[in-house]
Parts: sequence; C-alpha cells; structure tokens
Amino acid sequence: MANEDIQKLTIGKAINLGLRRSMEANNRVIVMGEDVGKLGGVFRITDGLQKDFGEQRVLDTPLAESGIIGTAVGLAVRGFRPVCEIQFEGFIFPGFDQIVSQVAKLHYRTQGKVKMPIVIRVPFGGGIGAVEHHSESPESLFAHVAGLKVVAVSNAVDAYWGIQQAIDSDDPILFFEPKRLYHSGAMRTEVDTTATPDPLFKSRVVRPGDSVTVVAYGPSVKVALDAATAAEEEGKSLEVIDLRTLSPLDLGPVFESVRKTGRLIALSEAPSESSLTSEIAARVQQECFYSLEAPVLRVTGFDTPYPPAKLEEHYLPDLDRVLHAVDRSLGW
Amino acid sequence: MANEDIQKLTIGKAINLGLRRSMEANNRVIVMGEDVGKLGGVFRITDGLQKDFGEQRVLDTPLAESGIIGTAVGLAVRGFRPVCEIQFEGFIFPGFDQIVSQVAKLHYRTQGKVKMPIVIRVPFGGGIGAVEHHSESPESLFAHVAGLKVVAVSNAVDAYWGIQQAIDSDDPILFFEPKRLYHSGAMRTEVDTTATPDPLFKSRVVRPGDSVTVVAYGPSVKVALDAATAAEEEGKSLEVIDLRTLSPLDLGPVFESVRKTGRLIALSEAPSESSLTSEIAARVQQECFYSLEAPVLRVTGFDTPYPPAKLEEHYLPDLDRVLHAVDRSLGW
Amino acid sequence: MSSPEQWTHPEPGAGPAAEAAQPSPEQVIAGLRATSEGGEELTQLLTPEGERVHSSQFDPYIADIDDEALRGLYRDMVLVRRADREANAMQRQGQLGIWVPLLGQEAAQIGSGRAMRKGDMAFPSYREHGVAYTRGVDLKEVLGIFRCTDHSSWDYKEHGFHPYCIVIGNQVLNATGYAMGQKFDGKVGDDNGEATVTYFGDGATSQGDVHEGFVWAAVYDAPLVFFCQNNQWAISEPTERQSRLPLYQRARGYGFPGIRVDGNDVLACLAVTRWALEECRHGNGPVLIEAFTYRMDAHTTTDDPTRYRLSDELEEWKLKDPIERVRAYLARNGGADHEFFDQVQADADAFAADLRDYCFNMPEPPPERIFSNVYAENSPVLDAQREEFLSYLDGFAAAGEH
Amino acid sequence: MSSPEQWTHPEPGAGPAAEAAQPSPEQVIAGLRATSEGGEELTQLLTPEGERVHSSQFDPYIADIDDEALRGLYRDMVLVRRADREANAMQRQGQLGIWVPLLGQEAAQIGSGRAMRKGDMAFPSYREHGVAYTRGVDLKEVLGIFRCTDHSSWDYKEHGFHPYCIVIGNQVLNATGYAMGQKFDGKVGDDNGEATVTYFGDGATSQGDVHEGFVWAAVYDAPLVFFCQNNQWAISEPTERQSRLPLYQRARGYGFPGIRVDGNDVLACLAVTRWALEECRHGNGPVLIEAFTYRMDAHTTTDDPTRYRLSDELEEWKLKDPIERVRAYLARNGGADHEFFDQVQADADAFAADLRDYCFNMPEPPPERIFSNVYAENSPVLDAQREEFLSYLDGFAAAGEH
Ligand SMILES: Cc1ncc(C[n+]2csc(CCOP(=O)(O)OP(=O)(O)O)c2C)c(N)n1
Ligand SMILES: Cc1ncc(C[n+]2csc(CCOP(=O)(O)OP(=O)(O)O)c2C)c(N)n1
Ligand SMILES: [Mg+2]
Ligand SMILES: [Mg+2]
Repeated sequence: MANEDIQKLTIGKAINLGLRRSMEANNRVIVMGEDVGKLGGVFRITDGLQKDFGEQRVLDTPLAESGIIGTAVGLAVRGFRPVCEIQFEGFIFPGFDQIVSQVAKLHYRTQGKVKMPIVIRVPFGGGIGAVEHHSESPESLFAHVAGLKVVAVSNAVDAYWGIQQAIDSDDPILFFEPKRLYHSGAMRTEVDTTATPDPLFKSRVVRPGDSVTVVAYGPSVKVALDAATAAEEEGKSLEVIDLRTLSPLDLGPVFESVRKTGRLIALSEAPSESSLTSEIAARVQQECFYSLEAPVLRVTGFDTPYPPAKLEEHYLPDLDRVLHAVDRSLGW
Repeated sequence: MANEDIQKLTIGKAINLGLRRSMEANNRVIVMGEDVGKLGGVFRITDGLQKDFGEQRVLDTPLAESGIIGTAVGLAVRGFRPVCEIQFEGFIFPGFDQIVSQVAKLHYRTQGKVKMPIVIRVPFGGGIGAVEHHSESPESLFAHVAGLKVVAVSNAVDAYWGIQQAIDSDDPILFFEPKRLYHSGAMRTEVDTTATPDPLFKSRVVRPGDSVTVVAYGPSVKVALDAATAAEEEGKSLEVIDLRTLSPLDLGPVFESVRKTGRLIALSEAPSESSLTSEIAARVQQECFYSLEAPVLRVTGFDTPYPPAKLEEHYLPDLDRVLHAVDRSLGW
Repeated sequence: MSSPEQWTHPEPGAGPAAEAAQPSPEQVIAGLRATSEGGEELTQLLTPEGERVHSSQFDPYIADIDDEALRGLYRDMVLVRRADREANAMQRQGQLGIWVPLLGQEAAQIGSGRAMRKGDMAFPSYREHGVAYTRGVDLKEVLGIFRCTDHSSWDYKEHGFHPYCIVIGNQVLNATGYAMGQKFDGKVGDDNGEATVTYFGDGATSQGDVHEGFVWAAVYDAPLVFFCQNNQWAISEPTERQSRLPLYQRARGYGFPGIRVDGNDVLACLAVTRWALEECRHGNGPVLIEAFTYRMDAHTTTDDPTRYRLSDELEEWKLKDPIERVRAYLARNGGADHEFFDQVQADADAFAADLRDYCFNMPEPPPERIFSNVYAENSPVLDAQREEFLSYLDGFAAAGEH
Repeated sequence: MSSPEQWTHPEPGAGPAAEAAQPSPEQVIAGLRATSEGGEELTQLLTPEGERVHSSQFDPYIADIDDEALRGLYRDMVLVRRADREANAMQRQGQLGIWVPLLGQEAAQIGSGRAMRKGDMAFPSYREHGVAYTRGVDLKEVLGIFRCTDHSSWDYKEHGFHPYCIVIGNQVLNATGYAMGQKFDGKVGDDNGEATVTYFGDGATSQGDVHEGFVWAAVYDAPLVFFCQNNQWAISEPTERQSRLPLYQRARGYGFPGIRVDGNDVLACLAVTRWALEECRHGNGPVLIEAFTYRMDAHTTTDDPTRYRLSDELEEWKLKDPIERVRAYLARNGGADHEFFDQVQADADAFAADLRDYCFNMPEPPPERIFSNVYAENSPVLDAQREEFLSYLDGFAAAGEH
C-alpha cells in the first residue's frame, strides 16, 4: 500500500479530500454555495476545489438558499450531481420549501422518472462560541420529511467515505457535518483511502460494553465515547453506538445492544420535543419492550432556542449529563 | 340565556365566528392571507370579515407566504395581533424561515421585549380527494421548534374558543384546523358562546374507558371516537384523549390514563418518523414505565410523501387500523 | 374519495347561500383595465378582429407560418379547448377530483409551446395542458393528476416537459438550474443552442423563488425564457395586488429584456417566444415574457368567480377570444373553408371522446403505489412499513372483509 | 467558550498555510470597478477631497447643517470608528466571540441614522453599530451580542431600533410589516408622518425575502426606506455575483424610486435619506437607496479577505475615506480647528475605554437565562425542564464539583 493511501486527516480535510475524489471520478459532480469557490467556504471545506476544477464546477452562488437548492434541483434534472453547501445550519430555512416540496418529492411525483442525486452539506451543532443561528441542530426536521435521507458523520473516516457515498447515491441526502470538530486535532485520524468503506446507511457499535447502551450521532459520538471512558473508571461499561444515518434509521444494532444491556440513553444536541431521540425511544420501547430494565432516557439540548454561546456549555449535553443519565438508568 | 348565545355550528363556522368575536373585541386584530378578503378564503373561513371590518383589517395579500408571515412579524412589533391564513398546509414552507428564525425567536432574542402575538392558521390533513400538497400533516415540524406553540382543534366548541384564546395569547401559535371536517354536518355542534371555555393548552379526556387509551388530535379525534364506539360493541372500552395542544404537550391526562389502562395507542395522520407520536411514546414509556402492559403503539400515516388521493383511504389511519392496534396492544 | 366539494363549499343547508358577488369600485376598475388592450407596449400580430398587424421586429419569426401552419395552430387551440371543456365536465360528473381550466389561455400556451424545439425544455405550473399537448404529452397522462391516481406520469425527458408543479413559483428556480445546466453543457452559443421555458402566473411573480430565478438566470446568463401568463387573476386577487407596474417591467431591475405580448394572439405568442428562445440559444438570455391574457373560467372547478369579479369583464374578454380571431383571419383570407372548420370540430370531439373513454376506464391505482418510488435506492424502514401494511391488507382480504 | 478561531481556520499545522491570494482577472476588474466613483448617477455632496458639490435637489435637505452640525456628524463618525476598532481589538484579545466591523461604512450609517426622527423605526442587519449609536443605543448593549452573553438587550421601542438580525434579508419583510402598520395607524400623509428604514447588504438583495419586501411595500404604499449598503462584498463574493445592474436600479421593476448615493459621503447620505423619509412620511413610499461604499476590514473577525481581494482595492478606497473628507472640508473652510479634532480624538478614546472597561467586566450570564423568555406565557414542559436542570446543577454545587 502506497504511503499516500493512508493519510492522517481532520474531519474537515477528510470531507475536502472526499469531495475532490468524487469530482475527479465524475465530471457531473458540481459544488455550489456561498463562498465555496475563491474562499473555499467559511470553514475551508471546499478549499482548492475551484482552483482545480474551475468556476463551472465550483460555483460561488448568489446569496439565497432557496436559489441554491432550487437551481440544484434543475441541475440534477439535467443530469448533474450537485453538492450544495449551506453555510451554517441556521441558514437552511429559506431553502426549506425547495427541500420539502421538490428535493424530497420529485422522485415520488414522477414515479421514479426524475432522480434527485443532490447532497446538501450542512455544518451543524454548537460549541464554537458563535452568535445566533450558527449552532443549531435541525436534523430532526429533515428526518421527519419522507423522501429525504439524512446522514450525520462523527469522524474522519466516515467523513471521507460518506461524502463520496452520498454523492454516488441517487437519492437526495442531507449530510450533516460536526462543525466544532472540523479542525480538531484530537479527531485527526488515519484514513486508508484504499479500504472498502462501511455502507453509508448503517449504524455501528463504536465501543462495546454491557451495562448501558448510549446511542449518538455527529458531534455527540465523541461526548458518548468520552463518557464511556469516564464510566469505565467507575466500573460501568457503556456500549456506544454511532447512528451514522438518521433517516432511514438503522436501529438493528441498537435493539440488539438493548437486548443485552436493558438500558438505553439517546444523546443529541437538538431539542428533544418531537425529535430523533423521541423516535429512537419510541421504536426501542416497542421492539425491546421485554428487555428494557429502565425507560429509554434522553440527554439532549433543551426545548429552547439555542442560547447565547456563553451558556452553551450548559445547553449542550456533556459527559457529566451523560453519566448522570447512566446513573439514573442504572438506578431505575 | 338568550337563544342566539347557543348556536349550532360546523367547525368552519365556529372559527369564522370566533375570528369575528376577536376582531370585534380588539381592533388590533387583523386577518391576512391569500384570498381571505373578497373571497372569504378558499374554505370560506374568513367569509364576511372584510365586508364588515374593511380592507385594512382583512388583507388580501400578495401571493407569497414568507411575505405574509414576515410582514405579520413587523405588524406584531407595531402592536397589531395578526392572524395569518396559510391556504393549505403544504404551502407553509416558503414561510418556514420567517417562522423559525423570527416568529419563534424574537421574544427570546429580545429577552421578552418584543412580543409575537401572531396566530398562523393552517388547514391541515387529508381526506378531501385533493392533488399534491393539499393533504399533509406537518405539525410535528413546528412542535420541534422551540418558541412556537402549536394547537390542533378537533371540534366546533374548541374551534370557536380556541381561535379567540390563540389570538389573545402573547405567544406565537400555529393553529391547525381539520380541513376535511370544516363543513361536515356530522360535526355541527351546539356552541354556547357564553360558557367559560377550557384553557387552550390542556388536553382532555373526551371519552372515558378502561382497557386501552387512544390519544389523538385534530381530525384523528373523530377517528378515535368512532373506533371507540366500534370497540364497545366488541366489549372493549377505549379511553380517548384529545391532545388539543401539540406544543407544549399536556400529557398529564395521558399518563393518568395509561396508569389505569396500561396500554396506549398514539394516533396521527402524519408520517411517524421523528414526530409527535414519537414524542408521546418517548415520554409515556418514561413516565409510565411500570404501568405499561404493552408498548405504546403508533397508528399513523406512512413515511412516504402524501400519496395520490385515490390511495388516501389506505394512507390515512382509519377505524380499522385503530382497532387492529387495539387488538395488538391487548394481545401483547 | 370524499367529495372535493368540501374544499370550498359548505354543505348544502349549512348556512346562508353565498351572496351575490358585489365587486368593489376597485374591482370594477380592475375589470375595465383588464379589458384594455394591455397598453401601448403590447406586441400584437393579429387583432381580435382577425386583422394581421405587421411588425418588422417579429414578422421574421413567423415567416414560415403559411396558411397550413396557421390552420395547424388553429386546430391545436380548438383541440386543447375541447379537451379542457371535457375535463371540466368530467370533474362535474365526479370523474376527476378537480380540474384546472385553461380556457382563454390557448393562444399563450399553443404559441409559446410551438415555439420550442426538440432539445428545449419546459417547466410548467399546473395549468399548462396546452403546452403539454405541444410537447407531445398525451393529455390522458395529465388526467391522472386530476383524477388523483398519480402525481404525474409522462416521460419528462422524452417530451422535454417537466412534471407539473403546484407550489406557486418554485419550479422557476428548478427551470433556472436546468437552463444553467444547458449552458454548462456547452449547448448555448449558436443556432443549434438549447433553451428552457418556464411558465408561471401573475400571482407567482410575488414569490421569492421567482425573484431568485431572475437573479440566478441573469448572473449565469442562463438560456431561460420566463413565460408569465398574466391571466389577470390569482384566484380572487387581481394583478394589482401583486404589482404597481405591468409585470414585464419587472425585468428592468435585473438587466434583461422584458416584453408584453398579447396572450390571446397565437401568432404574437409564437413569434415573441421564438425570438426570446433565439436570444437564449445564442447566449443572450434570460428573457421575460408577459403574456397578457385572461382566465375565462374559474380558477379551478372548486372556485366560484362570481364572488369576486364581474361577469362584464368576461364578456369583454370574449371579444378577444384567441381562437375566434384566427378563425376570422383564416376565413376572411381564404386560408380555410367551412369544411376545414367542421373537420377540426369533429377531430376535437373525437379527441375529447377518447379522453373521456380513457378517464372513465382508468384503473384504480394499487395500494403498493403509496410506497413506490419514495427513494431511488431502498429504505429498510419503509420496506418494513410496506410489508406490514400489505400483510395487514391481506388479512382483511383473507377475512373476506375487504 | 471554545475558540471562535475554529470557525474558519484549521488548527496551526493542520495543513499547508493558506496560500497567498491570487485574484483572478475578474477580481482585478471588480476591484477597479469598485474604486470608480459609482457611476454617473451617484449622488455626492462632498467629494473625497472635501469639496462641496451642490445639488438643487438635495441641498435643501441639509440646509440646517451648519458647521456645528457638521462637526457633530464628524464626531459621530470618529466615535463609532474608534469603538469599532476597539471592539475588533477586544475580539483579538478573546473578549468577544466575534466582531463585525463597520470600518468604512461610517458615513452611510451616521448619515442615514441621523436622518431619522423620534417616531421613526430602524430595522438593522448585524453591522449597523453606527446606526445603533445614532438611535441612542448604548454600544455597550451591542457588545453583549458579540460577547455571546445575550442575543440583544436594548429597548427597541424606546430607541426606535429593532434587534439585530443575522439571517440575511429576512428583517426586510419585518420592516415592511412595521411600515404597513405605521400606515394603518394613520401616521402617514403629512410632515408629521412616521417612516421606517431597513438596512441590508448587497448580498442580501438576492434573497427572496428582500424581493417580497419590495412587492409588499409597493403594493401597500408602505413608508419604508430600503437602505442597501453596497459595500462591494458579501463575504468573498463581489457584487457581480448578485446582479448585472447597479442595485439601485432594482427598484425600477417595482415602480418606486431607487437612487444611488455616495455611501462614503455623510452629507449625501443624510440628505438623500431625509428626502426618502420625507417621501415616505407623505405617503410616497417606498424608496430604495443604494449607498455605494466599501467594507474596509474583513467581513468579520473570522474572515481573511486576502484570500479573495486585492489590497490595491483597499488602498484605492482609503482615498475616499468617509471621515477624512469631512475633516478636510471642515479644516479648509475654518469649520473646525486642531483643538476640535484633538478633542474629538480624546472623546473617542474615552468612549472606547469606557466600552473596554465595560466589556472586560461584563458578568457571565446565569444558566437560568437559557430558559428565560422562550415564551411570554409559561410552558409547563419547559418549566419542568428548567427545574430539573437547575436542581441537577445544584447537585454539582452541593457536591462541590462546580
Ligand atoms: C406556495 C403556494 N401558495 C398558495 C397556493 C394556492 N394557490 C394555488 S393557485 C393560486 C393562485 C395562483 O395565481 P397565478 O400565479 O396568477 O396563476 P394562475 O392560477 O392564475 O394560473 C394559489 C394562491 C399554492 N399552490 N402554492
Ligand atoms: C440566510 C443566510 N445565509 C447565509 C448567511 C451567512 N452570511 C453572513 S453575512 C453574509 C454575507 C452578507 O453580505 P451582504 O448582504 O453584502 O452584507 P455585508 O456583510 O457585506 O454587510 C453571509 C453569506 C446568513 N447570515 N444568512
Ligand atoms: Mg393568474
Ligand atoms: Mg456586502
């Protein structure tokens, strides 16, 4: 294996490299969004792509999200495979109608005649000390919309492969990226670019354990793993599952784990009301009714707008809140 | 009590009369939307209001939902109490950003200095044999957004009072109306306009029973009640709860009921993934962990776009599907 | 399927009958305005009386329209009007859930539709049955949408005719993206260039998406014709509720040409759209066309226009009927005789009868269709839901209950 | 609070250093264009060299601006620039999470801000610190947003200054609604009329909401001044990515006046905004003003403009500095002496020091704030969440862990 096949990459660099690979492999792949060209995006995730692929494949678009997604739909009809960047998750809402009414429904509307191979990349989540609208977790809204698929990556390997798999998919995919970890050195990982990747739409046990199961996705996976490490010191063994795909949910491994542990914590930064963690709890209580020794507990953001960032350490579920839930679960 | 104090009203007429009462009581209340004036709305819910209150209080607006909601925000800042009509729920999405970023957050953003007494009326649900986008149930999306309150009415009495209470509230309220029942003669009810109404944000047991609890809202309450009647013939006693408010959820009566019956069916026309019924299941399994004799079951629309209307009888949860779930619950 | 009547009409006896419409002075004025000729800037090549008006700019674009070709356009219009009336009647008979009439807009649709070529693409809203017809879409396929057996079914690629779009205005952005793609594919720049036409109404011009379409198309020089059928009404709202200015002038703020054409003049619609398409093919797009026309029927079969407009208005517009003026022109100039007109009528009747037959015998869609094509690749969650539901249905069948 | 550096910059050593910016020919052209004077149609009353240009249309609107008043405007601009630089520095020192500089836009903001009266209302975006100042908002209150202790805190009603808005363009519709309300309240029609000013950038003009604001304001004759600060850039995108035409011309398509003013000329901004407000007060609104100016600093403190624009461009614009030209004019015409300028500088330093003091000593917000004011009336669900969380926190406090 050549040395360059294995690279140590941050999550941000992994997505950048994945995008590059997809653009090399298929000249119908185009990248579009605000500032993605010359600047390489405000997070630099598209850095260098316009220089190498030109202005017709990396589009610095006018400033309007409905326009970005709406024109991507037309480009997809024409046979392109657009990858849209939404600058921050809080700015996806002007494009919501295009996502719900066109992106999600065109394949259904046309009985399969119009495919929608669109990827909408969304940096999401908190913890970057930002002003309003820059730290939200709106993924549940998209998971509720039939016709969309939703992915959230938690690490560089999945980021590298996931973005390519998403681009290859003929279905529209909301691709959520954990922005606070983009450039985290701690998350820099060896990515073997010759490996066979795991399938995109599968969840995965990322740390085995047997007393309590913790299911998480995106940036929360790291929190769950940190909690598992801490719990170990107290003699509690947490099994951590990375959902990876939020719609369609792949809960098989969760059911299996809960049948073993009898206890589940669902972890997410998003508000809890009518959310993905609600869905997980609803399905687990049904599938594992006789296995549960405690109710499914949820550790989430609160049902408030995202607070001023000076308060986000309280808002965001952290290791302590996970451990607290573990204790509650074990003490039920 | 004067005779005119008690009127037999359909749900549609009840809302119309409630709007009229609010407009009489407070001249800051204005009604705005597409075709709400001269035409009285495509469902005639605002019939006669423009004639009596003038064009400045009943606005036939330009055709754009973001504009309707966005200008309503400004009018609210100015001290008006706008009641926006969205013609069909499927057309609310162009206004989604204004709802999520302004309507839901301005009070929080300003630490309470800017109030948002806006009511957004949304005819929702299926069963009218309509073309695409006219039969959806997007309420879960709004229940997930912190800062909004969400109400769904199921009958003429709640419709009459609820719209007035919603207008009186200083919080922004999404007011979902069961469109297929608007003009249903079967739903025509005596409304005592001198009565003291129930509080807006409370759920209510609408039929007592003791073997299985069924919780529903909006148009599904009728389905649940019909199922209860049918079940009675088979000797099964269903307790039916009308949620009435979808956010904040008032689940107290549901918990109480489940502690008695040990079984719960959550009913809704909406797709199930990451939805209100997920939330209900998640909270009930936690609160009533030791009382549940079967898992919470959900009877909902499928996780597909709304199908062509010739198929809606299959898509929409009906009496048979509720009874089937009752049997499954009892047989668990 | 429950009655679509419920959409808008209270049940009989549920309250006082709808009052007779009492249009305001504003409406009366609007009505009168609407019967004007669309102002000085209106491009017209055939008057309501059937007289040919010459235009040095646009005549070259219809130089090939001899009598035979004109008879063809006439026939197109008669056929789609007849089909439209048939569909309207079938809705009344309960065969369709709803119908969206094109009555009065035949010239705008046939003229612009016939201006397109094979490689071109159209993005319609929901009223463009006439355009569908010009693109070779069998109108039977259109019926499925309104009978509610499907959401659309034709082969959009083969016909160069995108699915109908019901959300007002948002197809305009999709069309813009498609046209950008034509450009990116190198299909723009000479006589062989490709272009796109997107259709929308006067009401739609208020939507943010239509504006964003203007911005994008201008910035990317997209080969896109924005074809706005100003039929004077957005359901009950007259165009004054959307704009102070004639809509074609909207283009001035973006830096591309806007033009108002007599939407009831098939020759003018053909010529102006051909011109606009030529501009686009050569890289000078986009172009906005406002076709000044009139919705002669209700908004849809669930609408009651007597509540908001004067019947006088309709009477005025009848004098400008898009079909009659062609008939007058052909008759007067010997371009067609009685036999021809009779034959066209017979063809139209047969055309409608065929549609009717098809509609009455359309099979019910199978329940599996609910679950089909939600995704291109499968979803295990949805597969499980389908299996569960189908076996639930089978249970009924087995129990003889269904 | 984690480092806001993470927003945009890879960690040191994470990869090759950012390459030196290599602007394309297009950028060079854009840069040159931007240094032009804004075209023939630019309204200017004071040249970059400090010479007064006379205008029969606009001079009456600044007839009251004597030397004293002009010194006031000068002082305003110096103070807000000084505060802006202080805040920028405080961000670098970790005292603010981010800062959005107004450098270069002082004239546009002070001129337009001072044109408003007490009953008027402003709807800002997020860069209008200068306007905030003219509305009597203590800039300390603005700091809270960027220190991330709150999302906004001033009394919007008292100051006639709405909260900042970060979602691009959507405040424009809110402003439109407010202005409609002024009209509905009967506050429009004479010299005592009220009006509204909404601020947005060149990039924002592409958003659907801004268009819908134009449509609504036109249709309802709203007393609204659309004040677009065209600072030539939307982060890294030059104005050419948003429009073919000068932005003020956008108004032509809607039927209300649009005007381009030298955004670096405080007199012109004052005069033109006063004129526009007068139009609105009297019922002739809306009006679009494009203030042609330049963002002299980065988009925000997390941005690195060397990646996308030439430093030459900045150098050119420095010659058109909004403050220098007033200084030159005052000095040349004896409107102010050295003492005055020194005093203003001293005032500005004190102003900044005060801000700095305040910022460094700002208390941390209490955790309860997370839950406060989500609703005006209570929510039992949220109340329970708050109680649970606060008692959980208390648990830590009791255990001495927190
Ligand atoms: C986003 C959206 N809002 C509302 C509607 C409901 N609606 C259907 S047609 C229509 C009027 C459209 O008027 P116009 O654009 O002039 O087209 P026309 O029907 O006259 O052809 C409305 C309001 C819709 N389909 N989509
Ligand atoms: C809806 C939305 N999309 C994207 C962003 C991210 N963003 C913040 S400022 C900005 C550029 C705005 O440019 P312009 O309107 O010219 O205003 P300026 O910052 O130059 O004052 C962008 C893209 C946002 N805040 N809101
Ligand atoms: Mg119309
Ligand atoms: Mg700018």
